[in-house]
Amino acid sequence: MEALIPQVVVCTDVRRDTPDVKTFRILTPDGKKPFVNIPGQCAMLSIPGVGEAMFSITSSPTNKEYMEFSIKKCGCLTEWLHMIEPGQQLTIRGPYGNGFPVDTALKGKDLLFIAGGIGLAPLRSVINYCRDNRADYGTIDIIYGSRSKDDLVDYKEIIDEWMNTPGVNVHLTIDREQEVWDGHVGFVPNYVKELNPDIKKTVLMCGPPIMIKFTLAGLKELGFEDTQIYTTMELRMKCGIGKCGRCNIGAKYVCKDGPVFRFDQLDELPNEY
Amino acid sequence: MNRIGVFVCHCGTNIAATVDVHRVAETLGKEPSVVIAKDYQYMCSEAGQNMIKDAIREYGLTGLVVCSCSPRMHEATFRKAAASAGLNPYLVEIANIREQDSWIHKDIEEATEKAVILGRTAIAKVQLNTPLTAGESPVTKRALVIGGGIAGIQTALDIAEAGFEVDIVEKQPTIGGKMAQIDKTFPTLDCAACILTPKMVDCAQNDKITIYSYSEVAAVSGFVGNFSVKIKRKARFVDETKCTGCGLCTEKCPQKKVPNEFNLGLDNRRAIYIPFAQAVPKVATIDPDYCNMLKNGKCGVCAKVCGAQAIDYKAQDTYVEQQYGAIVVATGFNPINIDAYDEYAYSQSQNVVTSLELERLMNAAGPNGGTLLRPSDKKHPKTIVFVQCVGSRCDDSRGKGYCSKICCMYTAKHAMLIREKYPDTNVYVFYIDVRTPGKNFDEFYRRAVEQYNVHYVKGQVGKVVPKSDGNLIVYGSDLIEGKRLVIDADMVVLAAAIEPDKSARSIATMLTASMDTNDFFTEAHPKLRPVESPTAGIFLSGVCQGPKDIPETVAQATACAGKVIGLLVKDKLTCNPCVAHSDELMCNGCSSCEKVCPYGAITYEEKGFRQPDRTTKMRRVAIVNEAVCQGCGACTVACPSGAMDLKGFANKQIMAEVDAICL
Amino acid sequence: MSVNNEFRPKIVAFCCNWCSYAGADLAGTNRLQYPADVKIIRVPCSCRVNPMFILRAFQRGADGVILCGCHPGDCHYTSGNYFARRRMTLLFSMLDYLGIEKERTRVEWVSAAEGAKFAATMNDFVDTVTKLGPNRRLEDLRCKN
Amino acid sequence: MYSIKKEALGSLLAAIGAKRKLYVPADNAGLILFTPYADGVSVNLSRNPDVSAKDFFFPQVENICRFKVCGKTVDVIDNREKNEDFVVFGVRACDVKSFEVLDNVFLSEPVDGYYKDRRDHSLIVTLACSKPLETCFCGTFGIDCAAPGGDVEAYACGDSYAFRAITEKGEAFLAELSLENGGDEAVEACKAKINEIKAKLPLSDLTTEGFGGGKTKDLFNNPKWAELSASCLGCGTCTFVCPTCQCYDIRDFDTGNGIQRYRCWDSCMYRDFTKMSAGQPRPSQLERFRQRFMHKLVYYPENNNGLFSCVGCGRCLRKCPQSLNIVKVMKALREDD
Amino acid sequence: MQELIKKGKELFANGTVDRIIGWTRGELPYDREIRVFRCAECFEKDFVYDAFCGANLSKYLIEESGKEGKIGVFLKPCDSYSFAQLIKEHRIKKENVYAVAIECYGKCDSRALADSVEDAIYWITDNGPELKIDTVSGAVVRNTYDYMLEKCAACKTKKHAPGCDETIGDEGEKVDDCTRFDIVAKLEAMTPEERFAFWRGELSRCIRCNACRNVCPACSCEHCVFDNPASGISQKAAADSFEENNFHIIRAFHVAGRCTDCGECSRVCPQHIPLHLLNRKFIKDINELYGEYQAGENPDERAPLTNYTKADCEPSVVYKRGGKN
Repeated sequence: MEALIPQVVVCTDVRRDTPDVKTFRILTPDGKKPFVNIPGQCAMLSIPGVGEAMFSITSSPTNKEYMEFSIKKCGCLTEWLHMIEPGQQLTIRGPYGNGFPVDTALKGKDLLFIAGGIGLAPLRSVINYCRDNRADYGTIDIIYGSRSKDDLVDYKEIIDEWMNTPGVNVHLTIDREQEVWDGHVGFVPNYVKELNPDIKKTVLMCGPPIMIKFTLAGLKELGFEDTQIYTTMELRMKCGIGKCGRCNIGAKYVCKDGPVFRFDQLDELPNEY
Repeated sequence: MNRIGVFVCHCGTNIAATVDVHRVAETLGKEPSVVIAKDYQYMCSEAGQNMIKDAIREYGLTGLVVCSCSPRMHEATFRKAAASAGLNPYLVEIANIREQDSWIHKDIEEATEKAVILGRTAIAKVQLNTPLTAGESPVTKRALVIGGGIAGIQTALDIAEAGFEVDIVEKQPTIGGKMAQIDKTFPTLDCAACILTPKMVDCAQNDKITIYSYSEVAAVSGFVGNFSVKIKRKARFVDETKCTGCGLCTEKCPQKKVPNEFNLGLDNRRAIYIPFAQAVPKVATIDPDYCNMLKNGKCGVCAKVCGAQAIDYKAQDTYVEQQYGAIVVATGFNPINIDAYDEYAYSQSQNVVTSLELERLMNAAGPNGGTLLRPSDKKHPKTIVFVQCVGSRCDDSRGKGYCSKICCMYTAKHAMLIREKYPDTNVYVFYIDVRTPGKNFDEFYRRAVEQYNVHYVKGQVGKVVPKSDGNLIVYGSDLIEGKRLVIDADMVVLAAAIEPDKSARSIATMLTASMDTNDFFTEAHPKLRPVESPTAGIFLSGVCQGPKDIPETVAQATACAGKVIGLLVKDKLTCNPCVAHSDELMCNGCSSCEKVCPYGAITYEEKGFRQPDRTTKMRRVAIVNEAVCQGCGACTVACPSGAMDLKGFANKQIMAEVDAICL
Repeated sequence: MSVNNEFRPKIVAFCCNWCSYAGADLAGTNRLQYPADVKIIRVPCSCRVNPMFILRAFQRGADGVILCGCHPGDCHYTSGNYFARRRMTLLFSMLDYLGIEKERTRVEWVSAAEGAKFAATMNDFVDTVTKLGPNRRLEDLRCKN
Repeated sequence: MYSIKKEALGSLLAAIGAKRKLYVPADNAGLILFTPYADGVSVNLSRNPDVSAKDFFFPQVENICRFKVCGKTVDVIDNREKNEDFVVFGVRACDVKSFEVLDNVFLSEPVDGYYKDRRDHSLIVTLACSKPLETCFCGTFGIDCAAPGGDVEAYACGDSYAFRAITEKGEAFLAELSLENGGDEAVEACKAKINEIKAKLPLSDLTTEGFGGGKTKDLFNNPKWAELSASCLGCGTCTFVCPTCQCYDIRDFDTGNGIQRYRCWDSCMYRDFTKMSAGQPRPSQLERFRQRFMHKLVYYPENNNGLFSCVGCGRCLRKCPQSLNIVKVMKALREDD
Repeated sequence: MQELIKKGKELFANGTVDRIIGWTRGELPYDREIRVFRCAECFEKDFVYDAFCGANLSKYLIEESGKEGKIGVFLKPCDSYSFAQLIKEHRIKKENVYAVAIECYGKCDSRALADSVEDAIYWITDNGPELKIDTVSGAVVRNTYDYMLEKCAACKTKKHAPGCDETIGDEGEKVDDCTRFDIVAKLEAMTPEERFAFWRGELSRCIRCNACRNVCPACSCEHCVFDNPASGISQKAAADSFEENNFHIIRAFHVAGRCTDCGECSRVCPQHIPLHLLNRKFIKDINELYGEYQAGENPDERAPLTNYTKADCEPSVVYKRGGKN
């Protein structure tokens, strides 16, 4: 199979998560998952004529029925995607990237997930993977924040499933007070400090750059090492196969060597992201 | 996803006879974004419109295509229907399958195929339509009239009559304009002053009218309904509120050698003066170029004699800022400078005069108190030669290409008046053609020829040679008789062409109103909108738009007032939403768009843009005033970067139409 | 040539809303026939027509493009057609310079009252383009298969 | 080793061209471009062609696939062009090296089938550079222009051309042509002469010292980048003439009867190259300019066992509108030490 | 050149400018780079003005004049028109630029010169009418005038556009016997088939590197239409003959009436496409149809495409005009 020729898939379900995030369920025309993947990997979705773009696979590999993508409306292609209806065929190619080391470095560890806004999308597949292989991991803490209650992606799943999984602690926060909200209010970096997590945990983090910056500083203050913290990058990936020349940070290609990096690896790279 | 509804009209058999409307609806129904496609006998009927409205509500349509007659016919109808069902009216497109399809083709197959393509084209466009809302802007209920001649006076009076405030700006010390200098009017021969001066007085007394005499427009900004105008009030060194117009100062002023411009320099006035007896406002003005006090501080006579203590040598130019909803241009005309016509010896002999000078020479208030005497030696002229078309219908750079329109008639008037008052005078008129279209005009001209025995000579004057005794030898040719004429004349009168006042050009620039190559203001449409400038809110009155006689001027002035009133009675103006829009991220600020905008709708602004490196860069960008833009789209093509686009006819939309047609 | 007998050109006509589009309507009202190969795009003024639209039409397979506007001096917006006239003159001259058949492009001034002229113009233009045959020199091969 | 007289080159090319598609360097508007061989083509072997040979394997534009969209359904059709065997004649040592550089990118996993197919169908006849120019610095990267490699090596020696097969494919190719043996001595003489000239080239002393894998930290934040990039226009000339630049873009074109997805050359010098809806990691020409040279001199060697992705062909020296080039960058960055 | 250096130092010394943009030696004997000099010393040391300084500095002033301080620039006659045109289009902030008009007697086409020599060049001595070229196998001599840039061989004027702050040397005159339209006229006289073949031959070499656009002072758009995906044309490598034609037609059209004929497009084209022939066609048409017009010459004059007269010719003039059919 030629790497650049995509396969056709059908979007079987579209669900609105937040005012600007929708989750798309994707299957091959004969009802199968398009391919097998590792949590944290990406795939190239495309609407022919509109363009191609890379998205994190949001569903867990343990989900054998379908694949899901949570996508925020922020550009030309995503605007189109937000307009499609179930039954629409798209094309996909992938999976791309390294994914999180769920079967190696993370195995047996206490995990701390930190996410902001749509940054939950790539982590969601890891969280669900870990929940489905609960015995392989230690405690799971999830700190997730967004602008408002409406902007929390997968709110229903978080409440109904994650919070009811033994050994999983979910800490939600929103940026500003809201009448319908009786939970924590405040920015993620501050909340992380308030919660003062055990520094033996391994951190998986994803969110807007500004959140990453302050949370990272906060974690280091608490005593975390770079080698304990993973993040996943979002740079312009075009071909997905490390050839088109766009997504490199220094000598590393995000689409091939990433998108998951440990912070000590990132430290080695030039500051061009 | 777009949800388009397609409705195909039978128009009885008008469409259905040549176009297979079912097939059109069926085919278009299969287009990806179309959710409903129907055909019906008369889409414009109430039932048809209800069908559309129901579909909009039921299917949540995001766009509507009606395949029917020309959009010029029923676009408004279907837009209204859409709006009443909650769909933005600008999300409606019409495919013209009647005038441009069923009526011009006979072959059903061919016509049906074309109808489908036209339908697809409309679908392609409507998918890219964006909801548009007509904007509104308030109207300042005050008008400005630039120029206080008969045109400006009439327009101002009519607007004031309707109850709106009007300001007249006149650059001379008095209103009245050219008509005030004229003696009698054709074809009735009634006295110009007798019919003009009451109107001047009306202006002065009307509490809705403010006259800014001895003033000029200095700057204009804003747009239709919301102009802001800066008026420069030139220092007249006499307090208008105190001066009683007694005229004592003008008698006592020692500076007597100032050419009197009201009499075209044929006599002199003082350095402090009132242009003429019926001037409005009747206030003295000091001419700073001649006043000894102002020039070297030695005199002060007028201040001494003024009982009202109105003289103020220290006066300065002042400025008034005022808001207007509409601006009327009534800047009028002047005879052209005929110095270049050396063959007529105008600059060599005092006895060669222009028609307007003759007007003053014959006027009771003129230099000779109404007796016609020739300037050089104050003798009664016995032979007078009139030369027509001096600078009119001229094909070289000395004159104008157009006909000045009024000369034939005023020359007939002059000839007749002279023959009437001095029957012993021989009067010759050299003409190219005599043009007398107008009520009672030809009768008037024939009276001059038949009753008053004026010698009309079809032909041209080749040369006028002054003699030492002040007489003039006129060499001419008679084309009808085919002979050369040599006339020993006492006076020669030249019918000089008229041209727009020199100030008109700068005013047009300030108003962004367009002018033709002769500096006459262009009208919005030569036939259908003759009193409006293409620039919204600017109206044209009188000769500034083109040569006219007095009745025409007054007619246009009143028409113009009607248009102004029509604007001022509105509280708000609705703007055409299909206007140009500049994407400031793409705009270079190069000014190409501004140059092709006929309405002056585009201005520029320095704006800060955030750069990727988080600094701010200042850039000049175009801003379209949506209230002024009429949506022609000239700017969209002039723009090299593609920043300028036209709502409703966007680049993308037209390209989509092209694609759909060529598919 | 038998090929040419079957060849039906694709013609795009850009018509000014205020004159030629109405002229086309009048042609319809008077039942004056012209070939169905002509498809009209309504524009607010001839000055709205960007050279890019014309090239786009050729790219997509048009065989001829005609632009109709108000007679010089009669522009609804006073000056639009004067600008259009200069732009199109230069564009057509450039196309000719590149060796693209100049007969494939045309500008005509047709007023709202000239239905007959509109029909006659279209008949003539379709005729000319039919004789030229399909547009080859400014085609985009990708659009052909 | 085989040898032919110079005059016989025409008939040799004709013989090759009769069997396979053949490309030769030929005159075109003052340039030398690889041109399909045909009667009347003016073959010019005097210097390295102006545009690199990468176009044969990584063409400016190529179709990836076509989509047929009908309503909500999408069909994917692989409509790439079928390749036939072809011969490129007169490729120089630098361009031959560039194929290795490109191979490392396109033939690494996942293999780019479009590229591979073209490589497989090609046969490269190289030509030793008798007269390297002032813009040449292939020696800097360990390339010997007197031993160009490829499938078959050719030498212009005096009044004859000598050919030597390097690969089996080349051997078979030469065997087909039934040439006369000989020319070994002439080639040695020719090589000696080339080496003599090489030593005199103005750029002969340029070395890669200070560059290579692992040098990111040393070079990335060098203040010189700002001045070096100041007059860069951001055009893509250097990248398009470069034999090793391989950035590409994938775009869709709506043909009206299907969506054509194609790949075309792209350039890291373009300002929207890395622009995305989420941001722009290389916002100014400085970052873009730096990326190009860092890639050639540091990133690529780091990922490819020290192989530089510059082959010293000198085309960017010849073609840059504002006389910027990699040599200047290398020298400037080194000055600091 | 000494005069220029003296002037530059003086401008630094009296505080007129805080930097000067000019030419400097590049890597190769005939390379001239563009540099912004920030001090009198480095200016004196590195500034060069000679037969190889063909590059037009005007376009850099768009960016530079937006910065703080005042920049000095030396303008050759043809560059001064670009400069004046950019001021007219409000792209250059004149108040931040001190422009010195300098003489030019034609610049050398360094590529053609280098290609005329078979061996590697390591030094060139400019002896006015002669260039002495030292190569690895000895010296050769070339006549300077045989290797002029096309734009210089067909120079239109040695006179500067108005708007420079001072002039060094004597102001030149327009070139009376300018030959710049000769080839355009020759093309016009061909049949459409010949013209089509000619342009296909030229434009098919285009690799869409965008050097012509990026160097062009008239192509100063913040965002080029061709970088807009909505333009419907590939931003990069031209996919087929249509795109090659389309890009060059639209580019020429967009600069029509604004192009000063500075010749940079042809100078920089790596594929030797005579792009100036497209621009000159527009200039020639404009001159013939709408009266002589030189972009940048008159700051108040309207550009031909943003102007009109009622008596303009009809587009049908194209059908009637010259050329064989």
